[in-house]
Amino acid sequence: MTMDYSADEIMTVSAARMLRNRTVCFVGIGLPSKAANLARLTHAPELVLIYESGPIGAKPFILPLSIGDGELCTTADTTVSTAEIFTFWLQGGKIDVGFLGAAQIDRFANINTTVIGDYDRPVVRLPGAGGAPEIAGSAGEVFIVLRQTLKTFVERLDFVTSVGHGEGGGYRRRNGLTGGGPAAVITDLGILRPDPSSKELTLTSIHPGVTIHEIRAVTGWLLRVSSNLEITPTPTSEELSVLRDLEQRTAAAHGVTSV
Amino acid sequence: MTMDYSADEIMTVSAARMLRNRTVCFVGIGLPSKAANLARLTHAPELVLIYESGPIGAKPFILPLSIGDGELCTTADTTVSTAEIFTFWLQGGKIDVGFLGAAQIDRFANINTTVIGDYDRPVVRLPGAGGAPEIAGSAGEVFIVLRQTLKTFVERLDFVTSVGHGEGGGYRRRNGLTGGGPAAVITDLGILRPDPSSKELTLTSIHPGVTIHEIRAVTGWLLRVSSNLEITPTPTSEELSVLRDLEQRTAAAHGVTSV
Amino acid sequence: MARILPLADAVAELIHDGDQVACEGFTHLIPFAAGHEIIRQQKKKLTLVRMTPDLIYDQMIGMGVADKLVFSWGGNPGVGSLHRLRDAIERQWPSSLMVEELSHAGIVQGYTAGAAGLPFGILRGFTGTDLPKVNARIKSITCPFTGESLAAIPAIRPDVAVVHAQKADRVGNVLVWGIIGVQKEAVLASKRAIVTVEEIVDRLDPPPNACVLPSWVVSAVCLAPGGAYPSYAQGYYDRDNRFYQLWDQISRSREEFLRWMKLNVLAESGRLNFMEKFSNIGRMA
Amino acid sequence: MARILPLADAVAELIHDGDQVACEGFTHLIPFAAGHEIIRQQKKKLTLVRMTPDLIYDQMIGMGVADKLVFSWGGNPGVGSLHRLRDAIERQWPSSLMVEELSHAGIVQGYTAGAAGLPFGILRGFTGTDLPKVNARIKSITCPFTGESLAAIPAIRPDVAVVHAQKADRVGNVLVWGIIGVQKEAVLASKRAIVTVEEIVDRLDPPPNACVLPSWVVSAVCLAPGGAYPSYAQGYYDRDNRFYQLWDQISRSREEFLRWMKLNVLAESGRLNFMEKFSNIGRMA
Repeated sequence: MTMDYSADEIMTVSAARMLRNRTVCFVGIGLPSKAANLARLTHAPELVLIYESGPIGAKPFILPLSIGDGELCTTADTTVSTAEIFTFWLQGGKIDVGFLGAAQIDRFANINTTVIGDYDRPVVRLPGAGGAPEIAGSAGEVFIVLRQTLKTFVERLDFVTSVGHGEGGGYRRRNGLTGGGPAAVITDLGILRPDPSSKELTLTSIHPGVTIHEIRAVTGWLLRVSSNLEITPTPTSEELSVLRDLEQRTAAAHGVTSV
Repeated sequence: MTMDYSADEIMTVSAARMLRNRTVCFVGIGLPSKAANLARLTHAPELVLIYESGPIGAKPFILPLSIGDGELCTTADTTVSTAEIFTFWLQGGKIDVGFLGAAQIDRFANINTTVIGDYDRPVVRLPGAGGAPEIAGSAGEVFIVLRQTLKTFVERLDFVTSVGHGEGGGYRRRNGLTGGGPAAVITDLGILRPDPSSKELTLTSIHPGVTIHEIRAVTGWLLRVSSNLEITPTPTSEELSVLRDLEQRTAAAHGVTSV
Repeated sequence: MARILPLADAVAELIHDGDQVACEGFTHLIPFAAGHEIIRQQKKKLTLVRMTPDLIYDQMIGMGVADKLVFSWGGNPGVGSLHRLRDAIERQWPSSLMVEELSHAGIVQGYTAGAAGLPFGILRGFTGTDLPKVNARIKSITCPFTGESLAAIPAIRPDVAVVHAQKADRVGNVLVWGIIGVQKEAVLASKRAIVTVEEIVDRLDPPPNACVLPSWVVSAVCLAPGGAYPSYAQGYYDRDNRFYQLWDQISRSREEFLRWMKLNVLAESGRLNFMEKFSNIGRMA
Repeated sequence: MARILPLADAVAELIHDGDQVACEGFTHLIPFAAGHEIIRQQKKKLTLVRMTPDLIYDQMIGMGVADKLVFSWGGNPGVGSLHRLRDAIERQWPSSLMVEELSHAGIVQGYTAGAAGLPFGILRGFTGTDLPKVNARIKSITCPFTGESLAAIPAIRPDVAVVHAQKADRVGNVLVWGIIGVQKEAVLASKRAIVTVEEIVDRLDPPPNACVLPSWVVSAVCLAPGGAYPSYAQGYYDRDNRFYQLWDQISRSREEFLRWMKLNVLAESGRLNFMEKFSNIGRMA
């Protein structure tokens, strides 16, 4: 049996599938948090979720609206200070996977969450760095989830908030970045992975019904396509029903549909 | 009414009297701990005692044998990690008074607790630095309590473990030491204070019945004597009875007389 | 030792125009009551420091108390932008706002160095990012053992820390629990500290190794039940996520913002009326 | 994720000759049972790290498992010297012992840097002392903002941390409380970690913000009731201060020391018999 699903749903499900069971995941709020909790509620029940506000091993029943909802603390194995989260757990190398969103991304999976336009006279002032630069620097690997548009997939970032693969292959090692950097970017249209040597993002999986032409049309550079391009498996009915239940519970609790 | 008292008792009572109420005292084990608790049980009921093992605001009913007895934790306002004690509380400048013992002391109140003899081939290997170097460096002021003998009051330390006034006046400021350094050395014979300008230890108070000649005979350098030399007030009967009760409770609990 | 003071007195006495003020709280325990009091007293030219400036900083900035912001993430968590913050940065309304920007890990090191009596803190951070280009206070330092280059951040030492906590005892010892953020670091890094609390009790009875701020590192303890609302106080009331969403509407226009502030913050009993609309706080206020 | 293992298996598998091993515990929760197992298995050439080497390190050094000691205070707390440690340093018995010496604050920075993934830590320390003359790993570093000189200590990253705790759950999450020392820092700084516990329970139910070591930073959890004895485990049994005093006599002569070790550590059921002499442990063992 297959169910209908939306572009956002296959994005979330595909992101969730990236997370292996028994790994330790540092979760950003919004799409990453939704995908990570979907993973925990489906194939990865022992996934360890760490939120920058302090909870270690959070198991929220509804999605948090903020990065520090009480639900995260009461369901966690323990809650430490935010200072400790960043020093001992993230910088200390205890995080397998960092899970981030972005406002802009470039071909080497560098990220902007700071400003659109000039820094001193911005068109749009975005929230800023938060925990992202050090998650991108120190996590064992990084997954990025965002919707793919010409505004988000840009030739040149307005501001480099967090480094992915910098200027390409070898950049991270040369610059002493301890984590492995972005391993995949999951969008509403497909999945992009860095080329093993050049580190340029390459389309490796395309969601059913999406064309390469459509994806290239919303990518701000000439997107490379893998010679082994796959079609993303459709969400299973179990994945969709768990996701929808989670969203409904969350909407009922917060009085809104989740982000 | 006056009671008979021992040389150790007037030393402990005199040391206890140094501590003002409502100050925050970082307490070394042994004589300093006994004097600090005597102060808390007499004239300074709101004295805050911090032990390097982690207890903040400890109010032990019996003297701890070790620096980390359970009695310290269960009576404290809270117990933090030893790491936090040294970073946020001591180095962070939250300590008014550091209270130390010593194996050797010199005329500028520098301290040795490391070795007697050569470092690489010691005659006696002492326990070492512990928390003393940074207590001596960072506490607002420092009191040192030890018995006065030719072995302890030496012309030249075998090893400088913790700095008092270094080479004399101005040394601490020149070398960026944030705390005020030793303000008094309390012994079984008298009380020595650094000269305001030269910082050389000067006998400012002599215990009743002790002569200057006796003190000089057990000091490894020509001890200066204040022109305003005072006679130490004798312990009151209240001080002595509180001290003896404390020692008796402690002996009963530990099965020994306390140090 | 902390004094137990009315909040208005503590703010009047301890926060001066031009001070660097850190109202901390990581989503949980945000000191809204204290922030509203700062607005009511029309403090000026403050440098506001905080990892996660949210609604209360949006309100303070919109009402013109600040001329500088030191921060690492400024948004309405889970909702979107802070419109008053953006208006100040993008269009200098009500006045221009200097910005000094770090990452969370950078601010953590700044507070930690401040609390630890060090002039700077070190971290693995900022490599390859544009943040050092726009913040001259991010420098680098070389490890004397390995030769590695690390980021160095100067200590943050606010004049005043303002935090909210669950409870204090009658001598002013404070117990904080749940998501504790960087409140302890901020308090220990600051010259003065104001702590608002849900209740003042005879005995704290903290669990072992709890986050306790001893009375002698706190300047003033102020009773402010519901003082974190519309943020939350674990064990007392939940976060009012609906208000965080509503704020997105209120704050979009300058006029609607000013109207709301007059009614709910500046007016006599404004904050009380605001809180009383919400039953879970109303019971406690 | 931690495996629940018999202590003998964990020591055999996880501690290798030549390893740097940190058995931590600040008076409280000293891992005596694990130390005795290390002696029984005749590990060799270990570098032992610890802020406060006490009786268990005295025993390990006297039995020849170590060729180096990194420490900041080595004594029998409240009693006096560690005679086996002194015999090793002063008279090279049973063999010579290299010593690398810091202060408490220095070791704190070493562990903290190790846990934080930094190559070094900084502190205000050692100015004017002789410690940098005898320990080349104490260096200085200049603040890039103020020009102040500070001490720098390289990260301590033991191969194995060994600690004792009150309890673990069945997946290996560990709860430590009371005087927690630097155990968390030591575990997080180390490549592997062995945790002995008083009991293994279905649910930890830690208080808020407790010191919990998640299962996934621990290699092995070993059930060892009374495992801290003659040190103590808050909530389980008190410190046996009398034994600490008795040790001063036992350890003064090499012969008496060896006799005691044979009887109470090396012999089959030696440790059990030793603990059973003491009623407060006997009930639990």
